[in-house]
Amino acid sequence: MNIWDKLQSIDRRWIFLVMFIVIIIPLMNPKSLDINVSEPTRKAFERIENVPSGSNVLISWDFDPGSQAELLPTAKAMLHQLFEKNVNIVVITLWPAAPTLADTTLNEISTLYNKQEGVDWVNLGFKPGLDIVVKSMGSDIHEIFPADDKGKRVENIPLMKDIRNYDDFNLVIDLSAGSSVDFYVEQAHGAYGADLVAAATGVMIGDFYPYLEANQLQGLVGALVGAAEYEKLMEKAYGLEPDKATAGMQAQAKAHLAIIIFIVLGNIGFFAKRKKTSPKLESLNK
Amino acid sequence: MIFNFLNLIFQIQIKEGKGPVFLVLVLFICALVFFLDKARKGASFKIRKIAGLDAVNEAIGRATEMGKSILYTTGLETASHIATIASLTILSRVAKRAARYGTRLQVPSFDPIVMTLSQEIVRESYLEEGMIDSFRKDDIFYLTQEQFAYTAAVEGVLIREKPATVFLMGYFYAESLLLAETGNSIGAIQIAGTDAVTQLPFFIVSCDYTLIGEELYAASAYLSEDSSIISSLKAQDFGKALLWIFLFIGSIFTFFGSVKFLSIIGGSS
Amino acid sequence: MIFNLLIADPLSPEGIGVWIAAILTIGIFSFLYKDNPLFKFVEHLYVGVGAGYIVVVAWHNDIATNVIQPLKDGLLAIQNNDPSGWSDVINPIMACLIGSFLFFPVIAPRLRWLTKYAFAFILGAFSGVKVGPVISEKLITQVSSTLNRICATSSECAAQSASINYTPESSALFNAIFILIGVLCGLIYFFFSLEHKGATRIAAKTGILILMIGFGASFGLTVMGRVSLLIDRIQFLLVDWLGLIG
Amino acid sequence: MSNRGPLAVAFIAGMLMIGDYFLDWGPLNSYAEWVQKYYIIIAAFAIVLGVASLFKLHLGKLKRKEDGWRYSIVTFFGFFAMIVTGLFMTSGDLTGTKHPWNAWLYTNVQLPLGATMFSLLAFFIASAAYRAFRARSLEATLLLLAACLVMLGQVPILTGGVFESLPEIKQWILDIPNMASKRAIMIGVGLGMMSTALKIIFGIERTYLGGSEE
Repeated sequence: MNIWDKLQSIDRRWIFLVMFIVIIIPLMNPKSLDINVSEPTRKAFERIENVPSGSNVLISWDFDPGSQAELLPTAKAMLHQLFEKNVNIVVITLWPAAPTLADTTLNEISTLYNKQEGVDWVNLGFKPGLDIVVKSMGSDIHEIFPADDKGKRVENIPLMKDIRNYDDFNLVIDLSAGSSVDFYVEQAHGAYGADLVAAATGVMIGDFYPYLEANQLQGLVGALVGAAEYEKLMEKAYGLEPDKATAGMQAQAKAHLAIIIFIVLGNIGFFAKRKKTSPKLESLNK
Repeated sequence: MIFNFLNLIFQIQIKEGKGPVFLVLVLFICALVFFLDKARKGASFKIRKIAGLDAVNEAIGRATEMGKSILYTTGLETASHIATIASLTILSRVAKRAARYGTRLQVPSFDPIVMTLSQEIVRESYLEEGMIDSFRKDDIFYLTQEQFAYTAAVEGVLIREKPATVFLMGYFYAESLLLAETGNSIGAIQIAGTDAVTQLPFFIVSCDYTLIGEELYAASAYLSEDSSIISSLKAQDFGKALLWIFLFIGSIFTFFGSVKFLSIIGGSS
Repeated sequence: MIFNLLIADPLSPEGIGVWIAAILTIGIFSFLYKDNPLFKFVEHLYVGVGAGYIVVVAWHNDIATNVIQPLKDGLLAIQNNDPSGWSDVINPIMACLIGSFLFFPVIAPRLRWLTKYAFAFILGAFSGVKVGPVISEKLITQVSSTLNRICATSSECAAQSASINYTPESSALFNAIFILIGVLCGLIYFFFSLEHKGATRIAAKTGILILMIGFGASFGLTVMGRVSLLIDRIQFLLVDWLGLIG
Repeated sequence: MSNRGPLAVAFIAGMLMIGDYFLDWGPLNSYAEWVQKYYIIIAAFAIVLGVASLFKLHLGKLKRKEDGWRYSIVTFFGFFAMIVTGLFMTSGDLTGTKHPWNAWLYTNVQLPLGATMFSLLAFFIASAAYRAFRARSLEATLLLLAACLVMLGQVPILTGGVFESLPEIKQWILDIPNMASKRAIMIGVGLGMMSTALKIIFGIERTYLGGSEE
């Protein structure tokens, strides 16, 4: 067996090992990433920068632990930014499995800034109905969310006293693992004129760029790349240390690169020694 | 007229916007009946070769020669999914051949109703081949409806029993690549078929033959070697031709500014 | 690299959970090397737990809420001379009856023919359910979206339709025609009556080439999501279990 | 044995559901709703059969002391742990999957097992790509090029100059050729599904009843 044959028949366990190593090293040793911040992410960051201190922001937390690898870093970075700027945060969710994740994260970050639940932020929890929920918040939030996630009546929550509908928010942020951005663009922006910033997963992001072009979205953070860019911006602006997205992005880049290198190696072997066709070929040729 | 009458007596109304769907359905049923009638009158239909299907016999033969088993999975959906139904009809054809050659057939099941159906179907196939004595009901077994627990268990069967031939037919989710790669690593001949568009690429790269989308549905007819069932493929081709022509002419007219074709199918509202 | 080792305490209530989850995680990963006793253990445990969980969910979400509760409510209503209670009683009993037909091959092989009725009902009904939506979503919507794109490149056509915006760019026209040709050639590939010869061969070949680009694209797009899942598991092992913070 | 009865049942059951799609008629619509709602009860019944099959398989292994029979004990252990905590224990108002012990089992056993199995895909996708993506033919070359371009467009591995347009190229491949290929497949699938469904309803395909070749 010469080298070309070997290149074509690397044992899959070596591939597994390489994958494991290229992913684990960046995770154990995250470096601040030298990436160019894309326009949609910069716009999102700047729009949130422009929220005046003391005003309110609505966050629609539409992802569960299944998509946290891609969306949680953005969510965290944005929470840091908003608390840093002394902005009040109202969180709702359209996903049944999201409230716990939202709660844990909010608690963790709000304590760093000495922010009080009910005064500086509130988690109103989950309501089924998707676009109907988004639409009804245009008339009266108190009606659709009569109590917060822990069952406390909204009338008794100081923060909620002056918040009734989209007019009371300087900005609406949708952190979405599905198509909820569509509802917010149609309803919150289209029907009620709210300003909108969104973050979405890699699979969905392509569907939302047209909204950005049409100015229906003021900013869009896409997938893990977007999250890493956002962490970069937060590092520059507030000295916040780059977190999981940056580490994850490095691991992603290395993993993609490793796969491409393996494909190239296999093809080098193949072209150096064109062997007779194997059964695999026929299945692709059929 | 008839509907006015129905409306008057029973207050039955036609739901709005279903016109185009109804038209397609009626045309298709007409084609189905027309070709079925031709088949009953003794016409035989020519169908082009489908690579993955010609390999079915060869793959079963290989398992027989090697004295190893065949593993067949009907996918990770319930009996209410049409792809599962198609897979069950293919299973019956495969089971007949396995019965004929005396090759062991294992069917790990995801859904209990599908398991019961598979047991009955395989049993009938063995009965028809006169091999009921070699039918082993316990080879068609339930694992669990938890997606990845099912996957782990099937991987276990693959790696320990080392079947010579693996059929992956039906609807699959993310586990498609886990199953197909493990099957590949044990050197089994793998024939896959699914209409899950997102999983097709993974079968294409890991399996020897892949039935793409409609080919899965054609497979049961093709393998039945029964002209009245094959006639349905002709009806499918008729439907395809109709849509093809509609799309072709429609796009020319639409390009030159007409919305007629779009409004026929309710796409311009 | 400075490590701040904070291994989860196996004796604390949360720690033991983390330890168990970590061992199970490693057990699954060990399959990558080869089949081994730990993987066998984990696989069998998973099947047991998974099967048990389905039973628990089926009991609480299906049987308790859709059979027992309505039966109770229905019987109570009937006792109070409320005839609407009957539907609450009859509906679940009917469903249970059909469900019990499935048992006959096991408990009474002579009544196996009854099972065939249950199968016929289930398959017939669910075939029927799918027909309308399949025609509308898989056939008509696909054709109309292809035409929509073409309509958008024609100012006249777009003007007559409220939902379509006119896109005069030449790239939009190119894309619309690309998709049209792709769909038309792809469909020719799927014709079963046509041998792939002559013009058909060229069209079918173009069709399969476009299918292949689509498959490659889906494959490439999926990599990121899968790697994210792995990152999540490795972070669990490094951070939650080993308490390793780089 | 005649299959006439079951075939009639399949026909009527199917036509009623088709009718429900097209017609607005109270009794029919509520019947259709009934079928879809109560199918889950039938399915729940079937789980008993499934579990019986699982038990039979593993009890058989235990009885015959087959290779690896000890692992069957593990399966039973897992099964009964879930059943006992999920069906027979209450803690205050909490039962079933909400019971803390059942929830603990779910979070610390089932969830990590599922997530890890799922994550194995990251490894398998790499080995499959390496093995299958060889430029053997035009089809295989396009498959491999499309995959690589999309991967490169996803993460910033190559930057600067021409490579800056990779994300755009990726998006074009996904939006245009990928869309065309999905549509062609979907139309074919639609016809295949419709044909299979109608074959069942009209009794042309009767394999599931046995004796398909009369």
